[in-house]
Amino acid sequence: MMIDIQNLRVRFGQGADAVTAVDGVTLSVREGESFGLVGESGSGKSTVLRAVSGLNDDWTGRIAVAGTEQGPKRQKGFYKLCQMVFQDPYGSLHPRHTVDRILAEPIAIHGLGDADARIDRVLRDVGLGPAFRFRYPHQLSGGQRQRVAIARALVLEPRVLLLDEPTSALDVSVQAEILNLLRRLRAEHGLTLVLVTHNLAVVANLCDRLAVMNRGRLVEEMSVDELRRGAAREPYTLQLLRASQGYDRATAESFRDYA
Amino acid sequence: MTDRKMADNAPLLEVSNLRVAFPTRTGMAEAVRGVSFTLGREKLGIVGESGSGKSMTGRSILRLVPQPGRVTADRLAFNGEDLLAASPRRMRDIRGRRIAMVMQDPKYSLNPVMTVGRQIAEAYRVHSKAGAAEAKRRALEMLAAVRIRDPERVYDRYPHEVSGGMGQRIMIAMMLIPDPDLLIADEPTSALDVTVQMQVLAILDDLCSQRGMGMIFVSHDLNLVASFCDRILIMYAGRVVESCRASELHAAQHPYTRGLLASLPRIDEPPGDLPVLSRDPMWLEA
Amino acid sequence: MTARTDTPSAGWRDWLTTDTPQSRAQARLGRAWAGWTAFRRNRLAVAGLLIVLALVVVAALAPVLAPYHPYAQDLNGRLLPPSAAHWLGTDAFGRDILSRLIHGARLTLMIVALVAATAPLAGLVIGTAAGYFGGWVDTVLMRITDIALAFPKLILALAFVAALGPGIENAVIAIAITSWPPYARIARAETLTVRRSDFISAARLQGASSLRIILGHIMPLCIASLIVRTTLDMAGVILTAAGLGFLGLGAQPPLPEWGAMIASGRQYVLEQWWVAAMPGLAIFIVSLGFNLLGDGLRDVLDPKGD
Amino acid sequence: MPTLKRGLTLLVTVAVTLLGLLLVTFLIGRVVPIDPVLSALGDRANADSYAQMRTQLGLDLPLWQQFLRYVGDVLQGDLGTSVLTSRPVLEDVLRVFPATMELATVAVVIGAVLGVPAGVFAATHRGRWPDHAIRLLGLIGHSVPIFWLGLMALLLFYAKLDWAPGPGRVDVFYEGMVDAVTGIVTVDALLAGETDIFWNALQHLVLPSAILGLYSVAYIARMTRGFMLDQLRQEYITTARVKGLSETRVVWRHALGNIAVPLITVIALSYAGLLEGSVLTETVFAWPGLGLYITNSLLSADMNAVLGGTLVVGAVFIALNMLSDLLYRLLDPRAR
Repeated sequence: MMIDIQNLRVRFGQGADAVTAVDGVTLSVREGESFGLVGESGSGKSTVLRAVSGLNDDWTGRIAVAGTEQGPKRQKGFYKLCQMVFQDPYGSLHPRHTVDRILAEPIAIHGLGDADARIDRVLRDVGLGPAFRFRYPHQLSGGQRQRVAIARALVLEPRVLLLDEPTSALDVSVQAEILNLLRRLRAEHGLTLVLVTHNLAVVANLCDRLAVMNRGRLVEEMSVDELRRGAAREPYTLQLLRASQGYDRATAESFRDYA
Repeated sequence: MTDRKMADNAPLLEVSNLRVAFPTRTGMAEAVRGVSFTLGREKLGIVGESGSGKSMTGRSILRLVPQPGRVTADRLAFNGEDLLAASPRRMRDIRGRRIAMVMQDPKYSLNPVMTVGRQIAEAYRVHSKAGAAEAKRRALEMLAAVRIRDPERVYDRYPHEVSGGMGQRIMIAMMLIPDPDLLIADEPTSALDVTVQMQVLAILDDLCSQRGMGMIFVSHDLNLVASFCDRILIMYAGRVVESCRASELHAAQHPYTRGLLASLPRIDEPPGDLPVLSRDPMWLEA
Repeated sequence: MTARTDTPSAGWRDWLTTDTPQSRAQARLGRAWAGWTAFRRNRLAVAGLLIVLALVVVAALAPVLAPYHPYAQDLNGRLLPPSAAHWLGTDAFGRDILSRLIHGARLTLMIVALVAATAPLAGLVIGTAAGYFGGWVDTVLMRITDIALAFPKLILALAFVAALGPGIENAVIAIAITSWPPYARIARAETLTVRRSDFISAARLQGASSLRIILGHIMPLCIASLIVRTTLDMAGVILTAAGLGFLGLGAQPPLPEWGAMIASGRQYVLEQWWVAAMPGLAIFIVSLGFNLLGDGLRDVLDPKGD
Repeated sequence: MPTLKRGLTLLVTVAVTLLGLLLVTFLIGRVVPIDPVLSALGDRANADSYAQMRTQLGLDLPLWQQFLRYVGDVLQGDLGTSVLTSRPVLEDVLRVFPATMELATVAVVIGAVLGVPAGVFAATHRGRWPDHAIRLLGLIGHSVPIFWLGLMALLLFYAKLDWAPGPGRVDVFYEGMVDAVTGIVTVDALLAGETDIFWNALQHLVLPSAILGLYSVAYIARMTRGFMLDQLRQEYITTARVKGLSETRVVWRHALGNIAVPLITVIALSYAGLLEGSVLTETVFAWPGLGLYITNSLLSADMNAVLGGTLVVGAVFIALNMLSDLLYRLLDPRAR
């Protein structure tokens, strides 16, 4: 198991205002697998990802990555194992840092030598030439920025890549490019992917297996083959499936709230 | 209502060679470059990627292009009336009363320090001589019409106290209360979850057909537009590259449209590389 | 060949404005150039910059530029109106007002430089630390800042000077001590807006230490608004220092401090107006220079506004 | 329950801030190179009476006990005795404070009445000449030394043109002719039915308050412009226009409604700033307010009076801050 999560709980706020964002989630991801975590806003899918990544340290339960149990605070070595790509390529790059500096920083932090060669290699890896190396983010398109963000995640040569809605801020034509890139990188580097998204079609394109979340709970897990066949068991999943197939007046009538 | 029925076969909106330009340091930059179409009492979808000029097209009809943008057109006529020649006063009459607009995110498009009820009532009172009590009664009716269960309670809520889906229903109620002829919906469901999105669209759909309104539905979501609208314009770099009936989108001719359709991942297709759109500079001219 | 003769300037301009810089230095210079081009279009801001540069030049070359010694008294030539010999007239001791103003520029510049080098820096450190760490660190630091902010600045400066004794050094200390809190507030506000942003999260996921994130990621984003605020505040510092001088609590005679010069001209203001008017004009012009410069810098560095 | 909790938090905040203020004035009082014993006894004290006085003043106690004693004294309204007037400082301060309040209040009214519309106007004409003009005037207002402007205004309007009366609150002839009920001469004159004195006092008020108000106009206009520009960019403004509202209603009802709360804070802060700006203005216009009292005490090294005055101005500052905080919570639906 690359990622093993047992009974994860995350609560925000205190006392009467507290909200349970993640409510006893248990799931595991095999090495080399591409796993989709699907849900609507407020379902807790991103919160799970932030707990795994170490960005959120206020959780209970058990999280193990690559066989090592993880506490709330991570060791430096963890970050060489597991990296993350964020949703909004406009917000995930420092506006005053050049691509060069963005990519050089992780190398410096972990004391890896050979920065120039590494940066060139990783830029080529994500399909950006050396011409992009000294540009500022504002000189890049959305798709190029997301490539830089992916390059930053890859520069430490991690085994796990956590993806938080990596294409939902992009146009569909750019989305296709990024999905293709992720598929290629996964194959070339033997990466384990965890993809958080609300878009079932993206999951179907990139993942092997998926879990559906609603209001902090895991509704059901299935393989992407089952998804493709529409073989979902839970009514919530079926509703989500119907809703992603385009507008239909009659179907819209049948929708209900799942709590 | 009777005027409306009589004018049914005349086009509601005629747009010919619409251009929107913004001055930059190197000269004028055109966001919309010669868009033409006519609209009847139908649901017209305008689709395109970001920066294609689709939103700007919608806003220029209401003459709400932000300063210092310039709007020009050979013809921009609503019910036969030239919108570009209308005085600011006349334009204010047209806004809301005849043409309304719903925007993307109710979190930003509702005034945060006014109760939603007062915002709806205000929309009614600008265009009628109604008193406060009458306006409130109408606003409550309208809230019920967008299927809000407890209108009395929601009336006194502030925008931050309602969910995104409810906020967008409130927005629709506010825009439809003066009974306009044309509704411009600018990505009205992009900020919502899919299921809520469908419910909001159903409300829009019903209200439009009940009232015989025309609708311009601006969106980046090809599938959604194809399933919701009657007719589609596909925009690229400020121009309409193709227009077709929604039901015939799959048979689209233009390589850009075909490329966009192909690059969409599908649930029912096996995983694999998606065809990537390669842009032809010729499309800028066509 | 002829085509190349006028390209050097176009050449380096292209080099600066290119979208594909080839090195770190080129990227950085290109950025600075873009800022300067934007700044240059604001004529008032350029005027402000010129005034501030003029202050620096005058202060540096005071002994060369001043026609007389600032302390040279001429009791026969007391309170002379402006003339060819004394462009701005003379004061009650017959000293040349222009020469005293020129030497006074050194005092003004010194005060400005000392305050600008201390208060914003203290505010930056306190504000970014409070904003980044949050929790009790934030509570304690911001409580202190709020307390300091709730004090009447000028009156507190007066009390400090009263306690430490009048004099220009104590005036500077008093001004610096009372002017850091707004910087801390600004730096904290900026830090809070970027703290939750994805690029800070990304840096944390690289394993970056808090110190590295604050110094390398957060501070550079606070500095723009701090520079703007500092420049605008320098006008206020000049006015406060002059106010202290005017009240007799800043620079002491015979130092040619502008505020003190106004105070000494005050009793003659109805008859020999120039004695008080000229130093006031000098203060006004220099403050205006800093204000114009700061206002122009805001457009370039911090377009969001106040 | 949350309201009660927030109220308590606010009270604690105010208490802590006040304590901080007291600590600072206390420490300043300790570092003064003036020996409080000597200044109480005079220079010729012998060693015995010196030591006795030292104990009496509590100077032999540890510093923190001295501080507690100081806090206790202040809470009982004992700010010490002024060396200059030989009266309790609190009494002095209360006597002169209304004059400062009168000046600052008129100035802030001027500032708000002119500054808010100017700021709104600049924002709605962004980038065009009214904006540039208002912006430039604002920068000029922030660059003039207020005491110098006062001097020049006296020179021009009083000495040369004779349009305005000279320094002071009323002409010498009228001084002391009305009983100080509120301490605000214009109001007292009206209460006593002395219209002549009222007009005279009003004339005296015009120049200093206008000059003080200038600073406040500049500040309020600048802040209003900034807030307004932020709001005019928002999407709800587009909504208001789509509804067919007039531009006046869009700007003054929708946009201004959203900045009312921060604007109140700005006005409260500028009021606080004016109380302090009055130090220099009062000096120039011989206005017998708190500012003049503090400067006079300073020049005669009357530390009790200086620190007492500082404390009172500081307390008013804190009160104004608290007030704007309360208003914010009351008026903004999002903060409730």
